[in-house]
Amino acid sequence: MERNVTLTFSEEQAELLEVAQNFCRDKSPVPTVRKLIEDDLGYDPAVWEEMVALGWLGIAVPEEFGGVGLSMAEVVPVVEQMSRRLMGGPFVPATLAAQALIAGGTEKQKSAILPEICAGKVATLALTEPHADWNLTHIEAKAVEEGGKLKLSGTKIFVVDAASAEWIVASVSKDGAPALVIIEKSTLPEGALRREVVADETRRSFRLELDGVTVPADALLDVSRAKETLDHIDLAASLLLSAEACGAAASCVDYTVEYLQTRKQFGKLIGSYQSLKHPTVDALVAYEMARSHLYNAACTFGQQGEGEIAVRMAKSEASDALSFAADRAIQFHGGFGFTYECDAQLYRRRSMWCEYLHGDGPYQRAKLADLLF
Amino acid sequence: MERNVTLTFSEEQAELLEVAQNFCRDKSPVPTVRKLIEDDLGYDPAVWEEMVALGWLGIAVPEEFGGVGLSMAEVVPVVEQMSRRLMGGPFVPATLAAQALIAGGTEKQKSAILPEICAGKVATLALTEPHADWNLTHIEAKAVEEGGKLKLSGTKIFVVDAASAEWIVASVSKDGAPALVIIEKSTLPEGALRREVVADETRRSFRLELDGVTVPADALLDVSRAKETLDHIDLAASLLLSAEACGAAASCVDYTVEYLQTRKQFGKLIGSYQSLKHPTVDALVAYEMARSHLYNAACTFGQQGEGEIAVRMAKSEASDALSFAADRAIQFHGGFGFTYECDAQLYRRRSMWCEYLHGDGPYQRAKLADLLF
Amino acid sequence: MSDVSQKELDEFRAGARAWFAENVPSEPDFMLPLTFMEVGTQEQFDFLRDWQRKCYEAGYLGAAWPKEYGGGGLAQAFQDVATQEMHRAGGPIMLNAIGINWAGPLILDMGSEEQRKAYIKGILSAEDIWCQGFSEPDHGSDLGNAQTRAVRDGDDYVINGSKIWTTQGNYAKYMILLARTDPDAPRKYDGLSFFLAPMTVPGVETVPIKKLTGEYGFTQTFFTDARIPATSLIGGEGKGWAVAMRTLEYERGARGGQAGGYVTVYPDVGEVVELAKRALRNGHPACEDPIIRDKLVKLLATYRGLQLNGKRSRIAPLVQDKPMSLPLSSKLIATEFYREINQLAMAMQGPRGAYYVGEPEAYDEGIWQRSYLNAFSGTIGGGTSQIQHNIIGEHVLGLPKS
Amino acid sequence: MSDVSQKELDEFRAGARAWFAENVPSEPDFMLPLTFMEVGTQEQFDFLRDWQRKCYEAGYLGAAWPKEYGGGGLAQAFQDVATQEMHRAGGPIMLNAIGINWAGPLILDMGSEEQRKAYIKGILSAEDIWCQGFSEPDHGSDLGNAQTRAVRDGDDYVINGSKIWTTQGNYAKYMILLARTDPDAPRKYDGLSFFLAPMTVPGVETVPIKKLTGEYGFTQTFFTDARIPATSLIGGEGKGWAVAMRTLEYERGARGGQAGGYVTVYPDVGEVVELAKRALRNGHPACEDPIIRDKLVKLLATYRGLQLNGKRSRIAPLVQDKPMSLPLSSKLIATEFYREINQLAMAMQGPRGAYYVGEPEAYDEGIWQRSYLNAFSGTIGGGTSQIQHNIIGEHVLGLPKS
Repeated sequence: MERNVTLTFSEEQAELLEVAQNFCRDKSPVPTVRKLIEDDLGYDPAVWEEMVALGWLGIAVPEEFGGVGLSMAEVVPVVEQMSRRLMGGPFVPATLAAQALIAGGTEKQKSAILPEICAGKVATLALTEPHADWNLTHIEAKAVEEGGKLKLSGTKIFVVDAASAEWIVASVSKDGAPALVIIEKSTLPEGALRREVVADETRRSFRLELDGVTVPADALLDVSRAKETLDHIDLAASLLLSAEACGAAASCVDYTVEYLQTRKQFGKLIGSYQSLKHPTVDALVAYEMARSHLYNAACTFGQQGEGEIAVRMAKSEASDALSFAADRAIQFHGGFGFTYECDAQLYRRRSMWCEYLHGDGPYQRAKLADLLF
Repeated sequence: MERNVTLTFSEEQAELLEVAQNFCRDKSPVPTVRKLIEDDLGYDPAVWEEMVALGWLGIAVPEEFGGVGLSMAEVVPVVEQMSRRLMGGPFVPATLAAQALIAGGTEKQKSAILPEICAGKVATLALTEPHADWNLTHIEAKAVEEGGKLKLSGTKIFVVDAASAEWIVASVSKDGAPALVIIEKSTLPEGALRREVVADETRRSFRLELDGVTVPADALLDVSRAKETLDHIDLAASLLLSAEACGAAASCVDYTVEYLQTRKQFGKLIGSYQSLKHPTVDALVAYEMARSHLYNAACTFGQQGEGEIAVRMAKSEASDALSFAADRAIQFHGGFGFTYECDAQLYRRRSMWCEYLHGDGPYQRAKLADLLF
Repeated sequence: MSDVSQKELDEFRAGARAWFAENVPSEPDFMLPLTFMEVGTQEQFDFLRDWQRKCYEAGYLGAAWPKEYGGGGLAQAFQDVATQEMHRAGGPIMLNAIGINWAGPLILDMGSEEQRKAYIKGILSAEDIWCQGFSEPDHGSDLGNAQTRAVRDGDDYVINGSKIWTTQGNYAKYMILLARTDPDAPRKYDGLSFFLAPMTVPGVETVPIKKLTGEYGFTQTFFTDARIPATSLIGGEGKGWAVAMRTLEYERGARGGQAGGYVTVYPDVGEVVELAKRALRNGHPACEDPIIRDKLVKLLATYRGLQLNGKRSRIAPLVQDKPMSLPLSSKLIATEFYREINQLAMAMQGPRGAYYVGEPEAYDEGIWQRSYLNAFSGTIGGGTSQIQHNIIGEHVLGLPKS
Repeated sequence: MSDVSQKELDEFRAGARAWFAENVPSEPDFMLPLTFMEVGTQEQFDFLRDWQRKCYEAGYLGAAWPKEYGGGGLAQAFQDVATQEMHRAGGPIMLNAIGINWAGPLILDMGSEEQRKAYIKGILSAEDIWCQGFSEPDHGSDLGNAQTRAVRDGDDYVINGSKIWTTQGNYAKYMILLARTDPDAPRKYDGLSFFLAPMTVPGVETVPIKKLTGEYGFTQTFFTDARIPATSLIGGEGKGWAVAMRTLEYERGARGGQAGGYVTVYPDVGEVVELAKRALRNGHPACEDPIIRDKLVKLLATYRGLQLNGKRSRIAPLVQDKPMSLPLSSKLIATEFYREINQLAMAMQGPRGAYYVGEPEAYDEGIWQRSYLNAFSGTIGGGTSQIQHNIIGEHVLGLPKS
């Protein structure tokens, strides 16, 4: 194994980390998070506008398309800090949809849509299907040419924030090969979208029925790059899920520690009991290690070979760390942990999302074994 | 899953358990164990004679061949109690060799050898090969007929107590199919046996080179039953390894608890620290569960289907339980645990034997998955 | 009544089997609770109360309790048979759990003749729902430190304070209540008394608690100068701790005396195996994944080990070294097992593991996700797993107190 | 000396690389110790002492220590380069570990001019072997409770008591010794003093301790009215605890100042991967087994995570929340990792996992089995993993003391 792993941290990352940390703390205190859980949209449009104004939507979009011209590495601290405050909003799907266009869109598509995304219009992705294969090139949805148009069919699940979106970039099988198409949401027939019930109540996830949906021929992304675009999105999504897992794990540990420092049982602060203290330390250690993997993945993202290894390790370590921390958080809060009022459940529900989407620990490790030996 | 698992315990098992418990405690205190580690033979012949006199060698041998006519179920408590005191001696290999003959020997072989085993002559098995496959029907050693005799070739490892043995029952491939042959040890060429260095220093294990070894044609066990005989031995050996693991785990936990009850650090008995107390409880719980599996496997041994499931579960649970208990025993004895003088290492070394011979936990669980779903 | 003939039992079994086959209700169009702690809606409550009354009236609950108070007056073996047949037929749970497993046995054991006459029948018929008031918001694990006050005033005690985790508190007519009658007792345990307290008097308020699953099922109970009759005291003033400990033993089944039936349905482990065959993980049935296989077999071995522990605990020579080891560890093993098997069931589902109850496309309506979260009631309630470790370490291994 | 030019460094590196390529000794016909704690035979000792002297004389050990006491007088960057090249060439370990990592930095930091002149050169050349006398048989983890007595008598201190886990005690000329000068001090820590104690005076006896591996490497040291000169005191009487804590920080690398080189060779994780490809498990290479693959990748991620933690700990904005988290957890992670990876390496070997050092057919001469057992020196020594958990919980998370 190489001893020379790299972990660099750019000035831009540092700046964004600091800004995001303060912004998310201020805009997304837990009462707001809980209020937005009850909200249909799931986020505050005014806050979204502020994020847009901060330029966050264009961080990894080239300047020629209205972006800041940085990379996914600079998106990571923002997503991490958002998740640390369980902040809602379509930042992740919009960023990933932009990545799909950058990696695989035609010049015309990029010029038309990327500036709009940078300006706050929402786009999202439709990749996962009910067969639940984490391999995104296993696509059963179809696109068939018919009269100069593409007739779509099939079903997509976990289409995030589709209600807020103007565009949905969906993967389809066309002539037996993977392809991606841009669907204008306004063209969807009534009832094509149905909100899904997911454990992480801060999310807005939708099921999309493609039967009956037709898109113009130029809605197709560059077919010759479809496979590599899907690979790119898979890794980009995994990177951001790792960032979310790390952010949530950080506050989950802090939240637990605060309880252990103040709650007494049998006349002693419960944090003095090693049966609570030591597993909490284990959660901290796992989180810290996951965070180091995360920033390794951030700074090597896109590098051939090494980039994929780093992302998969980060995803495996971060989602496992969050699930462990949140499971123990419920347990260590005792009776209070069993209530909806206790935030431990918020973290545990978030962990189900971060863990099960785009491949859990065992899946990533099997992939890594193929890459490493 | 069936709710109706069976756990019955015969009067004979109860009697043997009690007798063996007292006998092994008296005959095998730790100083004796440590003295015998330095001894070539590895056991005390006088104690062996007493075991023979108690009839233990014939427990599972039919009365017609000089045995007691009970079953492997009654062998289990004896082996468990021997291992609880880390008692040496060729009881297990002799018992298993007898089982091989009972399951697959000709009438002549059974009449000739079984009464001798019951009377204290030692026999052993040669099954494992350097390719290290736990599947005993993967045999690369060969037997070729030549002039009315069988010419053997190949190598066997982990031939236990071969130095004390009169007979070695070896698996060979004959005409492309598994077969078993009885080798009179006195006919082995000089240097065919070499003592192996194994982690468990209470054992005497040997490597056997078969090249140049010839046996008469009637040394062959019933070839038509060779495959089922090997299966039977594999399960019988796994059952007794489970018994050994349980016995050792019981005293390993007790040994650790005694230290935790008497050693002080920072002014407190260390057993009051939950970081030591709770994992020791986990070791106890795992051992107790393994012991329940052990006696389930004992009472269902030989039953089609259910017997194999029970043995494999017992092997998996018991060897994992011992390895965990002994690993933690070293750790929890602190600096003393790092010395040869501390008994924790004796248990950990034993666990390496119990775990790695005849299939470790993951191997058994993979087999069980095939059996269960 | 100890010598029951096999023939009588067999006849009783045949009758029970026929009755349950006929009477177990078909599944309603709402989800039925798997445990008595999960009763969250009025329709669930009504359904289960009807079912318990029906079982009681048919003679299959309380069959071994004394006839003079409303029981069936039969030998325990008959009730055991009835419970087995109830299981076999897959009947819903008994609703009035605290009544049939805790309060009822206690009243039969230590109550006055008046108390037995007043309470037993209503417990069995589910006419009178009982709840339990041991834990307090600030002393979840530390029952001995309960601070709810009970002050004697004439023929009453006046209660002030708050109890938490009151299962079915909003439905209950009575509470078994642990309260402090003497705050100055030198040993904190000696200041406690035990009451069969009416919940219907003024000054008792219950507030539902939303569980981490998003559902209801518990309440917090507030007492504000609530007056309960002094006759509701059981075991004598200052003896509350001993009575509470005795009550906990009924729960653990260590003292027997429960009315029968069951108040929790553990999903058959076979259902998890069946899910593994059905759930798509990474595009293939989860049961083909070697990591899932390994973990599933490990958990099946635990499940089987629990059952085997139960059988071994009755074989004296096999438990002579540490007789309390098996009984004291079963709660720890069973509750942690239940949490882990549900966690594994979620992992089998690939991305669909992120779904939740209410999502039509979730496997089994999201029951695994909900069961996982509900499983913490086992690893936290009735002594957390951490406390169970202490109990085993101290009582079985003789390790010093933490 | 802070502005070293890259050119100078590059030239130095080229020279070092050439020297190590030429001088790293070929493997002897006996097993070389992987850590300074495992030196068990005279031939191992002689071999390693020669090697350390050679490195020192070539200028690749102590390169950054002051010239006037025997060091090389260069900037730290040069020593770092030398150490990297030593690693790269796969050179054996430095023998005089306590000297170069603990005693030497301490003497340079707090010692008198006489002490520096007397000791530093012999430390670097391995002429004078140093050992450490902190732990005592009854107080393994509880250093502050050390009971070995030091009583002032004229120009001497008279030492009585016993120290344990003295690495290379049988070879050592000096010991850094923590002893109690004032048994009546109100705080136990204030009664301790720290000495640079000669081992060659009458009344000092060392008895080898056999390790769980069956090999030697530690001694127990007995002091019976051993007289050591009062000038060997360092840091002042009653200040021993502070000096000891300072010394521990040198070990953790938190204060820097070590002479360079390395005293432990962690087997390259690549070797475990290579074993996985070679070791037959169930008749097939272990790396084909899905369970082994999963565990191996998990451990590789830990290994890589440790290295990444090291890099991240130098990036201020990424450690601002809990600055001590990474430095304080590395010992825990590294030592537990090392135990686990060796355990996994054994499991890869199928039945041959039961072999041991000395068996010619064991994989890699049984080194994995031995390394697993030796790994407990890491999880036990220098603060057990349990104590490390306390340290992190209390110092990083601010949890109350246990």
